[in-house]
Amino acid sequence: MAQRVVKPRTNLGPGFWPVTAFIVVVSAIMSYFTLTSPWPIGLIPAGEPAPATDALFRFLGAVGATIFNIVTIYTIYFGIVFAKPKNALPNAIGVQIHDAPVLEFWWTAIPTILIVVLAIYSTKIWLDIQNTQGDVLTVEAISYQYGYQFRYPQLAQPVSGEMHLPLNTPTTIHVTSRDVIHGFWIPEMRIKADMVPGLINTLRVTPTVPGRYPIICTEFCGVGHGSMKTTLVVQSQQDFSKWFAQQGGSQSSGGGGGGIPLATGTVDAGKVLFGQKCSACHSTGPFSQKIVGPGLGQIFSDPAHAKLVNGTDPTTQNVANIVKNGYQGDIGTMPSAQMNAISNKDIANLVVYLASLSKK
Amino acid sequence: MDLAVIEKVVATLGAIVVFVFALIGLRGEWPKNGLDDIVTKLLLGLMAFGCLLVLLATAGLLPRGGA
Amino acid sequence: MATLAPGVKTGPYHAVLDHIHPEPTSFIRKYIFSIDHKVIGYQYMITGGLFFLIAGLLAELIRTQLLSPNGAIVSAATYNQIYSMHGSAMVWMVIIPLVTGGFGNFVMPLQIGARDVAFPWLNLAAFWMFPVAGVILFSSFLWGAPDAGWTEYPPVSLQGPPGTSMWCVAIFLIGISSTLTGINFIVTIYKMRAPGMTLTRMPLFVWGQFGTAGLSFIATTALAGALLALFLERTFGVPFYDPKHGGSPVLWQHMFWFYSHPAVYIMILPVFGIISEVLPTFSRKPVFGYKMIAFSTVAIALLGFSVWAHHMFTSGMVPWLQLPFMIITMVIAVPTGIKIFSWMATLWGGSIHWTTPMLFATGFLITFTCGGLTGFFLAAVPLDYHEHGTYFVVAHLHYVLYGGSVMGLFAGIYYWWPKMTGRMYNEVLGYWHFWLTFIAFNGTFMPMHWLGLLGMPRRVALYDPQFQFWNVFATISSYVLAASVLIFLYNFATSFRSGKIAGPNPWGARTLEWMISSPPPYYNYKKIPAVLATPYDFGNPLPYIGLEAAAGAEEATPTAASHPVPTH
Amino acid sequence: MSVSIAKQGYSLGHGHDEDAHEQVIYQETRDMRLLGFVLFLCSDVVLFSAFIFAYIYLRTTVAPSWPPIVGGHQLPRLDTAFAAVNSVVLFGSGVTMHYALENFKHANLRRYNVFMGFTILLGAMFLGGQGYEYAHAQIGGWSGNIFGASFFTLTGMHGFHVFAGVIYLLVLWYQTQRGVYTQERYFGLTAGTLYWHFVDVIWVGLFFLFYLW
Repeated sequence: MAQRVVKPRTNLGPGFWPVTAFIVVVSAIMSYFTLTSPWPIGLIPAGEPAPATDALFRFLGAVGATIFNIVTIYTIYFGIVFAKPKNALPNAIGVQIHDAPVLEFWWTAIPTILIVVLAIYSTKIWLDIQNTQGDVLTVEAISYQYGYQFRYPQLAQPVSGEMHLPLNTPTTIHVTSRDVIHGFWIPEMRIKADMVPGLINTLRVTPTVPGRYPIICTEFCGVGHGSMKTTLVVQSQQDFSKWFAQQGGSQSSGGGGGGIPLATGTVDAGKVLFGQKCSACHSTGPFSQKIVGPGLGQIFSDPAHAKLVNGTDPTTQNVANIVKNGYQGDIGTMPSAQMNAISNKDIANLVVYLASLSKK
Repeated sequence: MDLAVIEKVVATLGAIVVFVFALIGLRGEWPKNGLDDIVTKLLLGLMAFGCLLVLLATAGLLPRGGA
Repeated sequence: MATLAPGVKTGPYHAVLDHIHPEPTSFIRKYIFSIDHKVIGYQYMITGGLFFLIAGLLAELIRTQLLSPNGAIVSAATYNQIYSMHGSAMVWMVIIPLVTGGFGNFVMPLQIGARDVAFPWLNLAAFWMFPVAGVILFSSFLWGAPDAGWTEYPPVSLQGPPGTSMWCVAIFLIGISSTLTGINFIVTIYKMRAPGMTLTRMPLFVWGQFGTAGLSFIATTALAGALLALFLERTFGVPFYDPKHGGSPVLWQHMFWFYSHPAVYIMILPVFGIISEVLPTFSRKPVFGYKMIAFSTVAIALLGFSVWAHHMFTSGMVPWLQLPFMIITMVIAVPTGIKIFSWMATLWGGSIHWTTPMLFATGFLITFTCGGLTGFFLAAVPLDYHEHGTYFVVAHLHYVLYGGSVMGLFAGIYYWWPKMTGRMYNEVLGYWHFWLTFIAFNGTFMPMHWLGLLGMPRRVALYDPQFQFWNVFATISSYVLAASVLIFLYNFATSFRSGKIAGPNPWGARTLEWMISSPPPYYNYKKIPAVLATPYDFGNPLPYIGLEAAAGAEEATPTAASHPVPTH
Repeated sequence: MSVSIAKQGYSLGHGHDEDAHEQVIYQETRDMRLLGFVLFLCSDVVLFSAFIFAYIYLRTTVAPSWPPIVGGHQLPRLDTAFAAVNSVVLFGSGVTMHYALENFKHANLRRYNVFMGFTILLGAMFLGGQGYEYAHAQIGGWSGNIFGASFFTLTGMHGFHVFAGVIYLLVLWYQTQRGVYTQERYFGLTAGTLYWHFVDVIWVGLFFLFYLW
């Protein structure tokens, strides 16, 4: 039967180079606007590490736009220019080429190089985020169905509702949950961590722009998930101190959390409680006998450790404060009474029990 | 003498016997190359390894073996 | 056999392919409990199609709810059940069964020139687990459906309604089904190719099925383990995931994603295969870079096992572990890119017939590329810190699964419809279907990108008022999307009754299934053909010998080229 | 299966030399079924691996100490000595199964029966031993803590496989008595042997993970 074969073309087809030029121009323009856009994500960067993330987003945006243009525009162009003409025989066939090793080499090599670059760049940004300075202020964010609480050092009671942070203060936020997995997302800071029960994840931010920003739950946590959000208030040092004072804390003295009635405690109740709440991390041996935290056997009478881990004297009241507020320091992190679901009564029992250990 | 010792003795002797016969079986399988033979070789080998584990354990040669 | 070209395998298996088994006559054995791979393929497609409509309806409910920031129609509790069921059903009851059980069963044995799969009875068993699982899953609505998303993260899934346990059972069942199908397909492809069909002469759709089968029979049992543990914990309180009893929620995420990331490739590799069949057929060109496409399929399948934790960058694993997972994830873009570029090059210099399957295939090229690129944004850990758990992810996964898998499935259905039914569909309605789908799809999911970036988390029944405009926009587009599916249904309903007779090879395609009458006879091939070359050389004569071609197969297919064809 | 073979075009009484013809058919079917069976075993390995991963993950990255502390006291470790005996019993059954198959291949059925009997006996003994172990393991029960959870779930799954295996072997034994298998056609026995070896080897891993680690 009659047979028409399209001869292999020497040129790349009508208008190939103009189209290529068009792709270059369009991609250049798009890349330019992406790379120079102040807010590529559409949100202001309200603090570290947002600028780093935005830089990566700009770069990826430019690359992505270019690749997308190449694929889309060439596909459409080929589709139009190589469409079978109406008058062609029904069995007209295309150019019978199977591959072009050079071409294939390049479209394997170039993406590979691109990916190496992207991987290196992403890693660098990642390191920046990991090394964002923190620890000048340390806040503990605890979630529950459906809300957030924030614990500040030297504040006896956790703060419900809004979270306040002082301007330009490198802050470490330890996030965890009391019941199910929640999310802790500050879009304006481009930073997020899951709040996993039994696990403490750490975020580091340095707010640079005063204002009110949403804190949003991004892990499904139940019926209330959709409305689970609160506000981060970034304010000047003075305003922050004022607010902090209102919460009943002063940033100087190490007091707070006082007045836990310890008289009512009993050794036996404390012993049972210790088995349930503490023994996973603490032995009843000497300080050196660590499980996760130090052994508490001689917490009140240990010549080697004249002070408690938070530097206060080993009085029952100070021990009670540690149990109450938890501890976060170089030897580890101990969750607060809030998270351990320990009442003041329980604390009394525990302290009495520990005291009884130290006596022998 | 107490039960644990008897158990260890039994385990040791048994392990030696099984190990030897596993190796003999393995040698018989060795020249064959069907899919089933290859898999059998692998599994018999691992079984012999299991016997070694038992021996080490009963001899208390594993860090936490004794218990 | 001696006359066959070099590279032709003439094993004892092929020496005895000469007798044809009579077709069963009873209605039950013929249509209900048939062991014929084609009938089982139809059954998968019908069942999966039905579930597609149900799950699609759930999707429309989701969009309708989001018309108003305060939730337009249902309570938050109901909404959670709806979107969880939508996700679970679309992944496990629609896409996976359709790409493997449906198209795999119908097309793959035909393409390798076999008369059935290796274990037809296993095939039958595997199919019947599917509707059972589907019924269990959907009936869970009666007891309170699972409501923690298709990922069912504990501890919240431990608090979930009774339906969550039924969800475990249903997914476990469909998991077994797809494991069995995977084993069946591997043996079939490995052992039952027609004489002369070496691995490098297999149609690319078969390569896709091969990769998918490997993934599903390895990865799926891992999911079975995770589900079993979840079920035990929910039912008998056996602690694995609940931190209150010393378990770890992150453990579930590891076990779940070790399956569910490969599952993404289970859902896409066969579709890559479909695209690789449709593009050369309608460009009248050999698929460009056959070896590279086949190789990249295997590469993707292998890499797919080592990237699962990129779903968990914010879950709190050891920080440095994030880097290898990020990098391997990015590396997967290389084989994927090879495929995309090869397909573009296949279009180049072709003599393109713009039929509906071709439109869907090129549409797939564009939307899937978009999905792949947003995947890059999620793979980069620092950006994932911002995008994880937002609507950006929703947009990305729908670009991959709807713009990728489902578009490819549509291409496949239009492409093989004449082979399945022997009748043509209405091309004009096909065009309408494509253009409505393409536009409405982008209208529905494109806005979700910036919704997510601007701070709208996923899985919410309520959202902030400033997001309402784009949500309404997406919802309206989604209605158009639904309408386009109705066109598709109408088209095939009419074609089924009054479509014009297709003949064996309406497309002038060259793979084996087009060499026999449509629909194919029970035994597929009177004589098993011998294969001399890859099926895509339109310039050359058909590379099959010993084939009793059905009447009319020759006309549509090009024969010898007038001048020698450049081959590399 | 037979139908599928026929549908694949295998036909009896069709070719010229029927026996050779039929042997070819058997070979091809056997190879396919063997490959399928091995693949099935692989996916079963993955099922165990999932739980083994869970156990290792919980033990190494979640539990503050191992064995975990429940109600203030650390759980005891499991008794290795008895488990060692039990393991030897199971490994022994694996070896006897191997010799049973070998003897069947070489058509000395008396020894086949002896070995097969031993295999099943030892398998049953192992199950009994597991029962004893369950009764005496002082690790707070199945649903008490992560140690109990992973131990009882994994060994339970394994025990179930052993139980199924014993039934399977009994069926195979019965079939051989009925003369289902010949010295040329014994795929059922091959599959049974592979399955039994697989069960033993899984136990090697579990023995190490729970008793020696």
